Amino acid sequence: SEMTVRDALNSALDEELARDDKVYVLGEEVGEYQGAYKITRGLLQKYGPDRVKDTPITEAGFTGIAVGSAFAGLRPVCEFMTWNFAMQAIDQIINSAAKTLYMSAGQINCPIVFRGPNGAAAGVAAQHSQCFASWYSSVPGLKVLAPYDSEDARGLMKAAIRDPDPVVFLENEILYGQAFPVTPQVLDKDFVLPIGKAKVMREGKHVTLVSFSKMVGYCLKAAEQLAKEGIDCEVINLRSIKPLDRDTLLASVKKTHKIISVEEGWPQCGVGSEISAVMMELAFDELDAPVLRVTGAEVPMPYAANLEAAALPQIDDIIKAVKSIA
Amino acid sequence: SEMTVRDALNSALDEELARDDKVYVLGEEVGEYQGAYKITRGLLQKYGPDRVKDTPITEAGFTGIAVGSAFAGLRPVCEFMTWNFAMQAIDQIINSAAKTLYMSAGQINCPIVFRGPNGAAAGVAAQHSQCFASWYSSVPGLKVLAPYDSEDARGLMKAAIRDPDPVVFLENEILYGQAFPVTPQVLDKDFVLPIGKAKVMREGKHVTLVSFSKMVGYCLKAAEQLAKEGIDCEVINLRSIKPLDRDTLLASVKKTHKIISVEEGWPQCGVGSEISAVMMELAFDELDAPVLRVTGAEVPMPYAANLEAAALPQIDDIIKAVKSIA
Amino acid sequence: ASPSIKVEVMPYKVHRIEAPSNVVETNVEELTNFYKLMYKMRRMEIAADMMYKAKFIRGFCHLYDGQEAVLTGIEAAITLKDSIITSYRDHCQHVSRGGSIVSLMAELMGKQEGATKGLGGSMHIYNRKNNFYGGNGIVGAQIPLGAGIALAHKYKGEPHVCITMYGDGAANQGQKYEALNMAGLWNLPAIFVCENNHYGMGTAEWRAAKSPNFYTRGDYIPGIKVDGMDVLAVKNAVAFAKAYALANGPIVMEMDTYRYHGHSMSDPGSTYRTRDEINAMRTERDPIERVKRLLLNNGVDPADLKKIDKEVKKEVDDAVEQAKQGQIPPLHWLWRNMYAEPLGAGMRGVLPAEYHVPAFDPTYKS
Amino acid sequence: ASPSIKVEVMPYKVHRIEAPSNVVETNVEELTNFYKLMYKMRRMEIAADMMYKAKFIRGFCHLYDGQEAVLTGIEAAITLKDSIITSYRDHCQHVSRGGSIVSLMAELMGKQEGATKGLGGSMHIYNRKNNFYGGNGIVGAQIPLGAGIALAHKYKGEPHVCITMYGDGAANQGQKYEALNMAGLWNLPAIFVCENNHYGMGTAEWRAAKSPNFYTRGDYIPGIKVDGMDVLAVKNAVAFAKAYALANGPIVMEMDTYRYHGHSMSDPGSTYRTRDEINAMRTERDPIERVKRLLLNNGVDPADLKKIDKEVKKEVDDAVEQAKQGQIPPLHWLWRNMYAEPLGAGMRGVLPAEYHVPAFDPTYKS
Ligand SMILES: Cc1ncc(C[n+]2csc(CCOP(=O)(O)OP(=O)(O)O)c2C)c(N)n1
Ligand SMILES: Cc1ncc(C[n+]2csc(CCOP(=O)(O)OP(=O)(O)O)c2C)c(N)n1
Ligand SMILES: [Mg+2]
Ligand SMILES: [Mg+2]
Repeated sequence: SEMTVRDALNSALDEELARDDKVYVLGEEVGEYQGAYKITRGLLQKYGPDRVKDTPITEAGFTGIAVGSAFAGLRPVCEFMTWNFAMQAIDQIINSAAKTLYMSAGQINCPIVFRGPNGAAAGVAAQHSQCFASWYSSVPGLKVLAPYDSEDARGLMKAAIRDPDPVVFLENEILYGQAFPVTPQVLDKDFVLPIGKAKVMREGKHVTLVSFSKMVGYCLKAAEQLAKEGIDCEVINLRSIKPLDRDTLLASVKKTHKIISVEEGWPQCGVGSEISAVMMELAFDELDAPVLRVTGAEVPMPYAANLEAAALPQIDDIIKAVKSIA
Repeated sequence: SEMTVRDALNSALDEELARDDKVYVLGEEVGEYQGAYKITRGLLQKYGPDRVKDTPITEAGFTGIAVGSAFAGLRPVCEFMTWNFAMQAIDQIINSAAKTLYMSAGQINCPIVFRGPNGAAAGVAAQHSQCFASWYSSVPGLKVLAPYDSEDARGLMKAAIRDPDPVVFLENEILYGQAFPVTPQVLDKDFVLPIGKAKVMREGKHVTLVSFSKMVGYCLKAAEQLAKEGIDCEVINLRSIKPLDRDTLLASVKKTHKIISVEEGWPQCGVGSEISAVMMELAFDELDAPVLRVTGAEVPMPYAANLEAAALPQIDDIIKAVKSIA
Repeated sequence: ASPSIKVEVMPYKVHRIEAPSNVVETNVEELTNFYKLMYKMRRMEIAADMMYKAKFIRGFCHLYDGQEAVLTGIEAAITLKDSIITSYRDHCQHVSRGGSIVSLMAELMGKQEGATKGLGGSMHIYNRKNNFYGGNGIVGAQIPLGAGIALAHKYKGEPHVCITMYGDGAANQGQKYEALNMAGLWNLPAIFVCENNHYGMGTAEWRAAKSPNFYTRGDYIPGIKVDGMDVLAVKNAVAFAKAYALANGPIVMEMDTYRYHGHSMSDPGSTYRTRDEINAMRTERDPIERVKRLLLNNGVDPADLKKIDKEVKKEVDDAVEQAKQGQIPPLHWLWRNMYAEPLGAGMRGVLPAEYHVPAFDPTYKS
Repeated sequence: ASPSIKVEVMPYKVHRIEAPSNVVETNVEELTNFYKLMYKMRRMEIAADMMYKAKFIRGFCHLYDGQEAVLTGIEAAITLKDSIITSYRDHCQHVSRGGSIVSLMAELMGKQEGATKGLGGSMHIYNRKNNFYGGNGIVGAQIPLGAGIALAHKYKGEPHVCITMYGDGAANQGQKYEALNMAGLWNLPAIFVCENNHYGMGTAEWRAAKSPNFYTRGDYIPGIKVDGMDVLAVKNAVAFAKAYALANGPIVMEMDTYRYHGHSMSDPGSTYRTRDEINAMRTERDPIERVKRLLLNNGVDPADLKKIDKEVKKEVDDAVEQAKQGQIPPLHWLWRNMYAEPLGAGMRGVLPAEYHVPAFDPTYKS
């Protein structure tokens, strides 16, 4: 059967709310409005206003409240309408949620999920299109997840909610409405994916493509086209950006000896930069070609559709990059 | 003659306040208290409360005010007591200051300097020790500078204030009291360093060490010791983290064929990751060894002196890294 | 000049300040201008709605119809040397500050003839020359920005104020309270205008604010509540506020208003409020109808108004057509105006080794 | 039980609420306990000052002497099941919440016997077991955190409140206003205690706040101003506030108090205020002297108090010595408790290819 990413997230939230009464959801428009992107549809009706809490548009405040409640033993799922708005609350995410367990010498953990759409959507311009994967992934104390398909969305969301640490959960608005096949196993109410493990989406022997979120789909499409030309790509879906699954990456490079990272975020100090640096340090002798990065262009996101497209990796860009080293 | 970094910053601010009456300074304790770290000493007395403005402890608010005033033609120098506190204001730095020129199609520029001590000091633990170089350097629209010595401090601060764009100026508390030799030229009231250019602090032919801020001094010391053992290091002081002076790095690597980055910040998606990725893409065939990163350990900063030292690169670490590839 | 007309507007509610008179002077000429401007705004937004549905416009698009009297009254009380800053709901400021309807429509369609050359889109429109500072997509962020613009006016010794517009949802943002405090400490000529349209997206004011009396939410800063559906009430109150702000410092204004459309194009606007409520607003408090009645009661020929209507409709329709004919921006505009001083430094494209030196070229000649 | 004593405290100032009686009941036993606890706090902070100057302590170190009555009065009115969260000025909460002086001093000295094993230092001390949530270095951040802890109490159906302590400087932070609004909307059992020691670092309250009447700054949330140098006034007011908060929701308390030391060890504390001001506080309003006078007036033998003094001094001195004998943490503790579930993932050390799997081990047995 098939399921959209939206329904995958919605059902995961629903089941985890049912499973553990310490879990609650808060954020702007999550309740009566059913979610700005309808991820929380039906949950208010099912679990009531104490467990599905509409907040005012005060990110710093409600994030701090969510974190405080997690210190005190609740398990909040804190929605940002988009991750851009979490910049108003980033101090609470970093200085309060991520660091307290360490600073308190293990006394106070913070079981919380921060979630919402990350990165570019369509036509929403510079202030609404930023990818925060690299920033959050730099911070010890956080776990950072980015689902691609419905399996990821369900399995990672459930893992994130059950995890005792703060998890930054980066969704993608454009994927919400996309349907993916799901097995009965994925629909099991205890279907939990391991945090910190990447998934090989397609095996291949010539070039490794590594990405996360929406770009996984682009890599798969690029791989399909390249296969027709005899270039056999391995496609890795990171799923977890922190911890980064170095082992899976290294195993793949030992096979292909060539690797390209693909992300929608800006290049400088991006996720691709990290992958490149890890390959340098841990697989230098395996590399038959430089590790390449395909990234969002280094510009604030423009509004016009053609410029927006030029500012983001397209399938053709991936193909070009592969061909440049294949 | 010699000058401390504190005096270098202070004199640069003083001269730029004198030079252009659109320049003003604001922040917590910058006026009557003379600066939490005395960088603004004497300025209130000289320029009065309209140009040296004490603010309440409300970073989001005063940063927004500073940015708004820059949109309207003033040239604020906005002090954060430390950069850790700027997380409360980062939305204004990124979404308002960095992006508006582009979003407004070139209509509204934002001539502002955001400054303050960045990264680890001594014994101030996890919430007061974070390095933000990589985050800010990822953002198109920002320029990011990090002075090492007094020459840097004067020349970059003056360049930053005269620049028409938003500049993130990352100082280091431990360097404030350190004295460095300065030439008469450095003391000239129009001594301005070019933004975007690195400085080769020491020429060498075996291994390139690239770093910024306090770590430049460590690299110089490591180079001195290694020289005694016949290993000749080139030491590059980035000065500018955005734009990154790729040309200077590439020229050096073409000579040494080996390069190591050194920074106090966390490793994942750090400045060193970017340098590694740039070398991959632009100098792969020049490399005789993997690009290595020496970084702050991936932990929230602990308080105890021995743990803090273990969490930060020491001169010996740099030496070890060099020897591992020299 | 047409003879003076005295109109009694709804009495102001005030907080820590004495209310100005609620008898407002106007005349047919002024009223006619108000009518024209507001009707233009209305038609523009209706056109934007249609163009959005026809897929000429994408992304977020927030319409101002229903709220026209607020901006129109503000503009009547200040000059183009006073500054305005607002949220993403910024189409009408573009025209009230001297921009053309064509450039608005072209911007919404992402064309190079647009107000921001297709770079900004609906939420990011500015007019630096006429002191309009946008067009800000982050809820609340414009509030300290506006205080900073006011600071610049004062610093430069100019007798101008900055009008900072924000919604009832934004009114709860912490940075508003920080900005109010500093504006108060520094006596900034800052007018904080809360456009209370009673909903922040789908959240009614009272669900988001423990105290939805927004004119009192400055606490120690004076405030005034105004019928924001009555352009005369707004004009009069803003004139009062401007004088106050220049002499004394910040003041908060709450404009009681209503948005007819949903929050943005993806919101039908009817799940969290009743059709009855919307209809009652339209029939009982519509700001354009109110001015129309005044004009008719003061002897204006209905035919004259019909003529205006027709002209405005045509102006908007023509603008839409012209905008449709606009060009999409050339690809190299991606690399323009990221920095006022680009320093010759290359910024990275999507692919490795693809670097571009962004030009500073606000005229987009190159 | 010792007989009841009735003491008249300074009348409370109130905002949107009726003041509780300012006649407080106590007895010699309670007063003696207050005296002991406050004197212990005083000696601890004096010891910390000395140890800092002797370079046993490094980094930031913020002392609480002068403000002892606030925390002591709070603890007298609540139980260990109620929660407390505060700023970096957190040494005394450690002992009032059941921690030892040795573990405080050891923490300040960065020893493994410390309250947070040398990981947290002066600003980051907690007692999860007794509901003390630290120890927060970012000004204002503890305010929404405290509201969140209150939310957890309510969510779990517990009849407990959270006391959130913050300074006059922090009182201007926007996140406070966001937290107050939500606490109000959700009727959280949250008591917001502004410790107004009249300075935020070197900035006098009136230079940082347009309205330094902090008990009124909740605006639509009730408030009460308390003589924070009088432990009985505090105890009584907090008991009142706790009952109020459990029944109704949030309340703001302003404690009028004073810090004797500079802001932190690097601040002499004498450039922005006069010696006279400090001396007047010490001689006229000292919270310990006030209780001492009460005890003596109620027939307590001065020798008994001397004995307490001596015992406390010895306890503190011994603790300091014991802390000095403590061990610095082993290096592998760098890699402890970064995650409650570390997942076996390696975190990077300073050098390449040096990865460590951080253990979750709150007992630091390994
Ligand atoms: C910080 C932030 N949070 C959330 C959003 C998403 N958002 C955009 S507009 C809006 C509602 C704002 O309501 P209000 O302030 O009343 O203004 P109105 O739209 O009614 O004019 C929200 C939640 C945002 N843009 N910025
Ligand atoms: C967000 C933030 N900004 C600045 C600082 C630096 N700082 C630490 S304490 C302090 C003064 C706080 O004063 P107040 O709130 O009155 O508390 P007190 O120290 O008097 O107890 C400042 C400015 C900080 N820690 N966090
Ligand atoms: Mg609204
Ligand atoms: Mg204080």
